[in-house]
Amino acid sequence: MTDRTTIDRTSHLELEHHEKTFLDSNELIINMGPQHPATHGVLRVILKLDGEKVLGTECVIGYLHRGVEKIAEHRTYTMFNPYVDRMDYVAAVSNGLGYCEAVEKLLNVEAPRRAQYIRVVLTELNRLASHMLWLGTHALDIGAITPLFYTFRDREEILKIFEKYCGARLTTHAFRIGGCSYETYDGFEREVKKFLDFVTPKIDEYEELLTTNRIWVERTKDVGKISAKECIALGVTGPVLRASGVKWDLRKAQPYAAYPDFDFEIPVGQNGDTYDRYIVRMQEMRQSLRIIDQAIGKIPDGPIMAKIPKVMKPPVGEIYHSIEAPKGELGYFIVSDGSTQPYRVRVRPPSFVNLQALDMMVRGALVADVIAVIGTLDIVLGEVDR
Amino acid sequence: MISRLKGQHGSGIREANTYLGQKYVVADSSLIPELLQVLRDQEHFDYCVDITAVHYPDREKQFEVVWILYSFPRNERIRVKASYAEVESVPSAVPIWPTANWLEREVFDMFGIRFEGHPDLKRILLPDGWKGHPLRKDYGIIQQDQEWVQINLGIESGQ
Amino acid sequence: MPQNYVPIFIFIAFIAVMLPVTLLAAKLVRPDNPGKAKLMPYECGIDPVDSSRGRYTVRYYIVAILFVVFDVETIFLFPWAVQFKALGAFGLLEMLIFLLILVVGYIWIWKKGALEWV
Amino acid sequence: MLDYITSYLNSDTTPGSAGNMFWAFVYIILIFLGLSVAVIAMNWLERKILAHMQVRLGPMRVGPHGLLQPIADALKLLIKEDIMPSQADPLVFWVAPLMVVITSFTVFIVVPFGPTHAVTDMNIGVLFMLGVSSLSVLGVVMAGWASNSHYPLMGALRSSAQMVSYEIAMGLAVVSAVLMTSLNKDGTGTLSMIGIVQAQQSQQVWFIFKFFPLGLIAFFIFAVAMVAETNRAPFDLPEAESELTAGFHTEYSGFRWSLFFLAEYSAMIAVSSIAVTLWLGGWMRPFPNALSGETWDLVFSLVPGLTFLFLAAMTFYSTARMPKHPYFKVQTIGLGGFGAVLALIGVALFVPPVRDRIQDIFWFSAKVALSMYMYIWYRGTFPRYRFDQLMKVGWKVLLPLGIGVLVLTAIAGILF
Repeated sequence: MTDRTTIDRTSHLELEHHEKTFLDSNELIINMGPQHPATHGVLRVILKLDGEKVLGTECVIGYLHRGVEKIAEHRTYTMFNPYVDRMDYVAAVSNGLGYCEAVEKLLNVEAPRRAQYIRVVLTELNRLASHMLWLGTHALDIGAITPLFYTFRDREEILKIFEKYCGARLTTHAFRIGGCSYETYDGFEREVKKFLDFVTPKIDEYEELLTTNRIWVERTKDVGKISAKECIALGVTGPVLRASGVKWDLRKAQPYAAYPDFDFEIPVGQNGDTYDRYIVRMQEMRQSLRIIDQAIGKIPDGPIMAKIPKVMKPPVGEIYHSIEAPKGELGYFIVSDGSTQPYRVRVRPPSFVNLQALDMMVRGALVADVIAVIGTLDIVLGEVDR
Repeated sequence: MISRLKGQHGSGIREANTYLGQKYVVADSSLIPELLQVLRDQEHFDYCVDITAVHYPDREKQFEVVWILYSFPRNERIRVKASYAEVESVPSAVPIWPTANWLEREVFDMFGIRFEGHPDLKRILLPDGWKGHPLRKDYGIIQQDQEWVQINLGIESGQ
Repeated sequence: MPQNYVPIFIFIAFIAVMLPVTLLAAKLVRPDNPGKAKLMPYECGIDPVDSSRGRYTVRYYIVAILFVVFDVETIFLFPWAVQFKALGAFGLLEMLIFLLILVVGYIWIWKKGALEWV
Repeated sequence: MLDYITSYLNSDTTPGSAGNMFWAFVYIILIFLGLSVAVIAMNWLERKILAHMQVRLGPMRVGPHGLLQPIADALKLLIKEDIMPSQADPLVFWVAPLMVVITSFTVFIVVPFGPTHAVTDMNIGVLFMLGVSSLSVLGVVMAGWASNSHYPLMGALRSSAQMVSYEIAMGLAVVSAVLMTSLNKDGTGTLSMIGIVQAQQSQQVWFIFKFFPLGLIAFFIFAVAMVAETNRAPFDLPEAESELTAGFHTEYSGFRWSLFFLAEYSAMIAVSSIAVTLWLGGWMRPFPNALSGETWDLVFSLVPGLTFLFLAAMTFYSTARMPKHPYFKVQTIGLGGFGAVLALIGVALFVPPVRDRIQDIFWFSAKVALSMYMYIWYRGTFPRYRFDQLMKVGWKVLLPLGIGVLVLTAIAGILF
């Protein structure tokens, strides 16, 4: 237990110090981002390089900071719901689920079974969409351009289902506090089933392109290694933690929504390198398909909204609720002062915490590995900066 | 566990309770570094989920800092809370959980709470020269550092 | 046959005239309004920290030196290859000795780690 | 004067060898135009083929099936503002793209499209090609250094190290091909490009199949090295978009940038031409020994015309499938016209005198086109190598392999 304190290799770049001797090669300081094709948005990474080798990095974030937590204090509980979609905009449904469940817990109500099943279906579809986007962009970062188009083609089908369900494709705002505000449309189950049949061979297709591709394996094996201990010490969660061999998924560890009803596995890796993370995410996509397949057949009948007051005034108190978002543990810490507006909403963003591990993972690696690791951490800057 | 903690630290634990099934401990601010260390080493709370703060301007000690911890072996969470006045600085948890680094920087950025012993305490989300700490209750929602915006962006208002 | 080489100069002259002419023609039709930010070196939207004209890591120079050694070796092989049949087994033997010396050097640099990058 | 011009027509050698500078100049202009058309066609084809590999359509708007897209792009680049960073070294910055283009174009002087279809036939043709094409690295380094910016500098350094490393493996592979040319009766090999193809003709075998699998391995080494030399995927590290944004030409824009583009594609065609000349039998038609005889000669001589007719048929099919809407009228007519031109070319290729003269060029181009298709295919399939892996492949795999193949070829040459 005690040796965890040894991991304190977190950014002290000391950019100002430049003591050079006559024979030293120049340590190159390069800004990667904010306007860079491979930093997934407006992440700025200051790289200290010796040739191609990375001596250290420092992340500069906040270019997309919108003060979501401040806004929450000035909106009612209901009004704040759409804002959470804008954080991790590729997994908006997960964000909404976390927030709605947190407020429901605070109000001490529970969403009806039917609503919970619909929530599970949509959240897992969203996990698929998020992982597909990750796969495409990650492969693009490593230089394989083709998977991007394949994954975007298939992600489109998920977005079509979202669009039909709630009218929006990306920032869905699919759930309401207390349940779902929309009943499923006619043929929802049939279309989801059709999508499952459509997408299963497609995932094999992605794997065919990459899993045994020699260059892909060479580029990802032993790149950005992180051990389970380091993951836990750095608070890294989600597929990154699981790829390091920790079988921990909030859907199993602290189940929420209707997840206890379903039978699924938690894929784990062993080495904690980029390749294992890739494999784990691919397996997760298959597990998601499994969950959706189980859920879609037995969505119970009944109401979709619980009885909740029109004006929500949760009792004084505070709650921390977290869910397994595609990126990791997404937590909401809500403090209520008994009024209609939350006194404080804190979002525990998985991307933000995971990004912290970047420096540790890329020290001593090459520039190309930095790109690969940023991709494999699967960050969304909207969530990092909030 | 709570009783064990109480036995060890006695009056330092102001309140230990559960609300909506979630455990929390309100501790005396002087007890914090010790308590966090004990929670990690003896009670196996090896994962620091989040560090955040809440601002209560009416209280004597304005800031309530919250540590949310999780234990992998026990599969349970606990929240540790302690109050600090504006002038006080909080002991940093970075030596205990490296993940606290950015989380504490964010708390510093948003609330202006200083963390003692943090390796690199500077703003993280807002630009370095920014004035004010936005998540304090006395910081208005549309308020911003006009001067900074003018100098760095060359526009009158960022809104 | 010297006349075989004359077209090289015709070709180079042709292209060397064509390209600047096109470049100048392009200059006539394209807009030109430079600005301070536009003329900054690109570094993802951030002002570069220091000049890029500094000393660089020595590994690239090692590669350059190794290249000279091995490329000269390849050049030596060409005349032998052209006269291969005429030189026969003796030529082959001599070339093998030459290659052997090089291969020893090659193994040495490999063992020395000059071909490693990290 | 007129005699001087017509006298060449009866000779059966290249204009350079005949010392006829007028025809040399004509050939130069033809090559220049042909290369420009080839680059334009490559641009369109690459985007189309890549698009279809990636379940999309590619350019569709400018002209029927985007046929005019490269021209539109060229025009756009011509009238685009040209930015030279204020801290750049103006002279070097200006010269670098010219350097790259000149070197990659000059190579084509010795490319033998047919026994007489080359500007000149140098007795050191192979060395000339290797030498000139490796000069282009100088232009790349100049471009990266002159920009005075970090990303171009890194791109330039990567590019120099990479090109230099693969140059060696390439050279060794070429030596083993040259060695094969000396395995004839008089025991003298040649470095002349035309001579090499003639050697394959007289030995009745493409060098890729000689001493199987040695020729094949040598060709493989060359094929890998040539992708690396031209900075194409999966070896496109000097311009790795996701790492260095655009590598050495980050600071280049507008027409100057298009020169790099032009150079890249013509360099691809150039190295493919070398590969075709050295291993794939140059202008020889397929199966020169297995399917020999008058009848087969006739059959193969009809292939060029049939190819064009097939392309024309495909174009007409697409024309018929164009949406029947007045909005598409011009495009439909344009596509039909394009098909008609192709058909006309196809028919013209059946005329015996044309057929005989064009055949060689056709087979050579077809082989080069195949190699270009491989380039596109690689790009659609492979992720990018990392720099250390790239160097490892160059120095620790291809170099020993090259030496080994060379030695084995030499031993085989003595024994058989």
